[in-house]
Amino acid sequence: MTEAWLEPAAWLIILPLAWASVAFLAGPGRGARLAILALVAQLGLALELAADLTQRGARMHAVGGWGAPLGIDLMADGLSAVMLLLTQAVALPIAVYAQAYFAETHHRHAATWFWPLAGFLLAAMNALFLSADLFNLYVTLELLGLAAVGLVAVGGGTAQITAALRYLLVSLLASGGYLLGVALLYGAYGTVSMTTLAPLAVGQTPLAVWIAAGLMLVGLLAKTALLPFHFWLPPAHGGAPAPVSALLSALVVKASFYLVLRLALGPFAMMTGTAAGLIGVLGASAILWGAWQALRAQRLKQLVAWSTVAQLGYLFLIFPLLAADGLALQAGALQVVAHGLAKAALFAAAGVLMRATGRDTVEGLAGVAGRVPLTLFAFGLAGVSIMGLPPSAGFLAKWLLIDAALKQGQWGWIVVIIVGSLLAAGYIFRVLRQAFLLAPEDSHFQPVPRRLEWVAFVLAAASVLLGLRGAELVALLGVGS
Amino acid sequence: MSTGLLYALSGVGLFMLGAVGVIVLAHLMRKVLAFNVMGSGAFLVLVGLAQRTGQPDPVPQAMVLTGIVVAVAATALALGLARALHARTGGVTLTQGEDGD
Amino acid sequence: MTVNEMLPLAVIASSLLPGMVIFALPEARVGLRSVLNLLGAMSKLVFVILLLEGVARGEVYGFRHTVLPGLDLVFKADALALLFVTLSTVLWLFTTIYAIGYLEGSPHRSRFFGFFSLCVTATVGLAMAGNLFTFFVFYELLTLSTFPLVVHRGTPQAMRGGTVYLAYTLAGGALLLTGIVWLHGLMGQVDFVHGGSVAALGPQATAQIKVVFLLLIAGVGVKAALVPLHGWLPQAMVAPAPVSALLHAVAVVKAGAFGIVRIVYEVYGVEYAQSLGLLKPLAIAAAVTIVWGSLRALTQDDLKKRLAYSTVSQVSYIALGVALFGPVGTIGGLAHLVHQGIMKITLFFAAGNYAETLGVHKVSELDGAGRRMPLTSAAFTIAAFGMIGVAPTAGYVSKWYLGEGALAAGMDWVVAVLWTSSLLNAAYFLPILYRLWFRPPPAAWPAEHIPARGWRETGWLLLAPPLITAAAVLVTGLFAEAGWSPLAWAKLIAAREYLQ
Amino acid sequence: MNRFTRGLAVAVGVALAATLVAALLELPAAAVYLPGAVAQHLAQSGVEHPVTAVLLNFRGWDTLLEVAVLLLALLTLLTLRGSEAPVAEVEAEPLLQGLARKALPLIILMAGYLFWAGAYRPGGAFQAGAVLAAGAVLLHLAGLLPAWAVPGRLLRLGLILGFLVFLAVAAGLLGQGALLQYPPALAGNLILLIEAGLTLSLGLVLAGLFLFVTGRQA
Amino acid sequence: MLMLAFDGLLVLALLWSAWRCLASTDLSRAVVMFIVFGLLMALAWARLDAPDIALAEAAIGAGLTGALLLDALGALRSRREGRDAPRETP
Repeated sequence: MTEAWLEPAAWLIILPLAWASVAFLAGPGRGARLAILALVAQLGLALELAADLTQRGARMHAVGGWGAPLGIDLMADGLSAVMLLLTQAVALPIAVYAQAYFAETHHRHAATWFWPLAGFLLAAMNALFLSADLFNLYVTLELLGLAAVGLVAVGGGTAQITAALRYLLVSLLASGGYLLGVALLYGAYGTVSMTTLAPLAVGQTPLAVWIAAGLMLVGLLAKTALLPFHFWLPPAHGGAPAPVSALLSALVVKASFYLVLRLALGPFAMMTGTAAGLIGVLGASAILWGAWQALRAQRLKQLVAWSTVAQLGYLFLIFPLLAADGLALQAGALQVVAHGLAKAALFAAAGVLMRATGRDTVEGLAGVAGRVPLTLFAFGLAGVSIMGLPPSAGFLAKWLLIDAALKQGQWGWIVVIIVGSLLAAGYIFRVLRQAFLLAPEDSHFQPVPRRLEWVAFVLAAASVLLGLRGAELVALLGVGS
Repeated sequence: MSTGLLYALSGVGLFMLGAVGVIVLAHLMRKVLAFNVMGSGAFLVLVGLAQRTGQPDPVPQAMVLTGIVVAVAATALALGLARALHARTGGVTLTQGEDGD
Repeated sequence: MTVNEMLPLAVIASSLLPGMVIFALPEARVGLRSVLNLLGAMSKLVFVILLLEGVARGEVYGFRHTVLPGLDLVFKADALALLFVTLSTVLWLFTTIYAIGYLEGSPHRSRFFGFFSLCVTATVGLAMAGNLFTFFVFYELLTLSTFPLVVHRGTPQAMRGGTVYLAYTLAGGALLLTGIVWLHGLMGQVDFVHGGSVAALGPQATAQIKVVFLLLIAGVGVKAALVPLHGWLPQAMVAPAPVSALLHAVAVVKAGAFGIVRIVYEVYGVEYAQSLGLLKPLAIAAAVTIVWGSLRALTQDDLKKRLAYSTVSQVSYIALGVALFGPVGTIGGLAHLVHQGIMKITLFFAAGNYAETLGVHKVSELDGAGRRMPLTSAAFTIAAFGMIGVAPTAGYVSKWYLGEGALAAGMDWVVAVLWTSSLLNAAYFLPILYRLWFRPPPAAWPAEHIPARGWRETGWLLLAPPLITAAAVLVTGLFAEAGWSPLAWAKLIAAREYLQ
Repeated sequence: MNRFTRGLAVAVGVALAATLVAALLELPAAAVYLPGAVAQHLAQSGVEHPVTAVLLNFRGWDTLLEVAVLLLALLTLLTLRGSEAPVAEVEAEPLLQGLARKALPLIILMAGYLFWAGAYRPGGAFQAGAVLAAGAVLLHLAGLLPAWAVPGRLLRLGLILGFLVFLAVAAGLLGQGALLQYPPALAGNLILLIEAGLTLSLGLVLAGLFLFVTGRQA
Repeated sequence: MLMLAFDGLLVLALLWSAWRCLASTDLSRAVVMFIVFGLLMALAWARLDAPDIALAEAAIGAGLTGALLLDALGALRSRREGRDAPRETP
């Protein structure tokens, strides 16, 4: 009995829902301390879940006690545990960051309902990573999408509203496609449980199921901002307040990617060959195009946002490389984690840099290295992971990708990976270089709370040091697959 | 052809009509209308296809109830954002690439 | 964890930890920063001495940590590693002292010394890397930690130099990575072992193996400044003098040269590399670099640029020694790894002193500087003679062994290259010496920052390091046959390398 | 959006619709038949109406999250409106006012009926909440209910109460073995409790989607 | 047979009202058409043995959404430009 009470998977969803509600109840602008406390607990829960899974293997939690296909199952395996760990590990420092960030008067407006929105966002992600039911996943997708749109809009400026609207429309169109896919699957098989579906979908696949798979995957790819559906991302992520950008870029886009991966490994395992190759080509184009745009971006946060477009591209390179050896899957998971931590650090650092200079341009960074050296160091460290230089987790991801491509003799991807890394070095050093310039005579720098700087640094250091613990991550990922 | 299948097929038509509408129409209100048509289409497919044998199925019906509530939430949000945009710029469309960079 | 596992880590930590603390120090804590710097350098020296003593006894030091299944971070402090570790540790100590004096009162010193420590951390890590992957990790860390040093001044020229440096080194890193992953795909983890391990792949992989060799050598060749990959080195001379010392003598170019040594000896195995016909092209590339660098040095008026081209030329002696199939050439190359380091660092220290004391940056402005700064100029003179290869300096010893090695390997044309190079060296160094000692000083120096006080021609922190290293140039040459000399250590390595 | 992409979208839509129609016409029967399972377990669900059983018991987890979706939409609208008071008041229309006054008791009665009926026949918290919200909109249009400003503590409690009750029940039942695992004996009452909370809160939230936004520009 | 004819007509009416709603040049007519569409949907749900959805569709789909749309239509029609200075968040 006590065992069931303490089920970490369940509490990982209940807890953020609860603190989001209480934060709403507490009133405008309230809830920061509660959120941070709860996030500490959530991180503990995620760690406990991971430890538990490693010991006892993957497990199901039948909500309502019915079990699939009648009820909804929650499923926790290595992949979910990795995603959950990343989510809590990024959310906690970002919450600490946000508390200090929104304490400034001119950000008060944005902070009115930030905490409940963030709570629902995290609950949606945790629920998504644990759900094994396609319709339930639709609800979590909508929850996630609406929370993300709300967070984009909290800035309240014209640019943010426009970005939020565009994001909302893409998101709704995408979930519409997903929902139609679910409807078709239910029609074809009479169930929406992934575990029940997976064995049914092999063998003679009806045309309707192929279309369902196409609709769902295209919808999810749009939500993950894969080229050519990337257009909504730079304004949305580049325009939001820094802590929001960090959450969106580091975590939210990963949720839909996770779902693509789940589907490709589960019910839609029949989608291989051409479809997987096409996704890989789109990923490769995203790497190059995103990096190119980042090289050209005038505004700092736009640069970081375009970098997200590029880095997400790497995630899709794994689909043509998925094989029994699991290398590509490991590469994908590592890239998700590495990019999550590093991108959160980059946005956190960008927030500091913008506050220090009072501007959002790359140009305006001249001389900032002398003022906020810790932040710049954090930016550089996170950049190491983004560029895929050792010993960062980003490096391990790219290493595994190259290894997988070599093993299968698919040389083209290797060229893309390496060129992408060099382009990434280009835009990261573009920022660092500017920051190292001598400050112009007329520049004024604003003081920045130290806490903001430290959060950026901790996240960046985590993304690099994780590279030394890749083996543990891979072992966890292996649970239940 | 059973009643369920008939409505499912019309649902396909409505979905595509709505989806193309969301993409093609410029006015934000029209996009919202199209989104609702699209959603209704998906709901019809969900229930109609499941009930193509003629038996009512409470599971997709409950799902559609959930879906309708989600749709109204999304509609209210989209309209709210559109109104906020209108209040700030006077525009009722999303112009292309105003903040691309 | 045993002591034998911990000692290599201690060598790395002794600069990493002080570096981290220094980053966090406020700018004004000059005293604490200097103490931390010197404490780190001294403790590293102690650890290295312990290691040297142990390795000479035959102890095995190593550490292994699994990063991913089939991918380990491996450290091993063998004789070859220690040759490089000792060099960089000793020179780091002097460079730190020099830098404390050189940067007195200039801004952003916490940042500077932080990256300085990271840079040395990367160098010793790279020296003790036990496999290609670990080598690559520290090779890239070296790139990253030197970039902020190169652009430290924040001027547009510094930025340009830094950008060029990055473009070259990161591209080189990409080549190296490709080669390493390729090799991994062929044979799994590639640990450094005596005699190499690639030969086990058998004849059907020969073509791939050759391409991989090209990738690996091109990758490390960028840092070793092999022509035509040397373009960054003259550009990077915009860095402050201690950084140049670091780039040219302690860390960067040495890392490249050291990489060539590891790859040829302990990945491919010198016998196998020779049997594939890979050493001849390497020797030719090295020879071309030696001559080309010297030729370019002739025409440079900027003193540091002339020294930079001289480095391009001199570092390739190491590669040349490796490419000369046989123990004698190996000894020459390895000894030159150390000798070139102490000679070149002396030259850069002296160049830094001219710039910092008198504002002199150009060869043409050096007239009579020997009278104004006799001690610095004496150090410069000794090192320059070493570069030319005049007995009894260290440079003479390494050139001698290289020549012997070439004859033993039947590559007589190399001797001609060595002669040509020596003549060219003389041609670009002797005019400097002439100006220093025999031309009258100008009425006023371009910008005299530090006035002379008695025999102290400049700050003592600036003066002591070049004097000590210049003395070392002489001592290592004079006592080359002593048991503790770099030459003796190089012989030990060669004996172990060619044992089988 | 240029003519080409527009044409492309239409063409893809038509082609996809045609393929899908063809695919549906040849779709074989489903392998799993859930209505059977629903009927089989209806007795243990605590309610008699199968749709309500699915909505609040078998797939209650969906419903819980769906309420959160509604709350989120409301939260974002609140964010957009900031802290300003509503700009325009609706002028009182005597005719509409009279109608609204008459209709109000009827609306409340209808909502109560729908809420109660949910356990046995079509109806339930969502429909009841929607009717309540419609009543609130009607009152506003008649000038009897002003638009809402920043919600006070009481209103916030009302908005969130249903969700909190639902959440508390879901978590409280973890001790039974899983989230929302009703003990059969208590299932009926617990579902009723949840529905009561939801009827109130959904009514307020749905009304809020209108009343927090109306009468102002942003 | 009669029911099938009724279903056929209803389906056509659904598609027609959706089309009119999206294609109409007049926005208020489009909204009205949408409410009609919602009521037709409620009928369709009734035909699909889904009275719960029919109720919800009538109350939420046509009713509440309709009210939201009409209210938004009024707001978007009024011409008051740039009342708020855009709030930029750096």
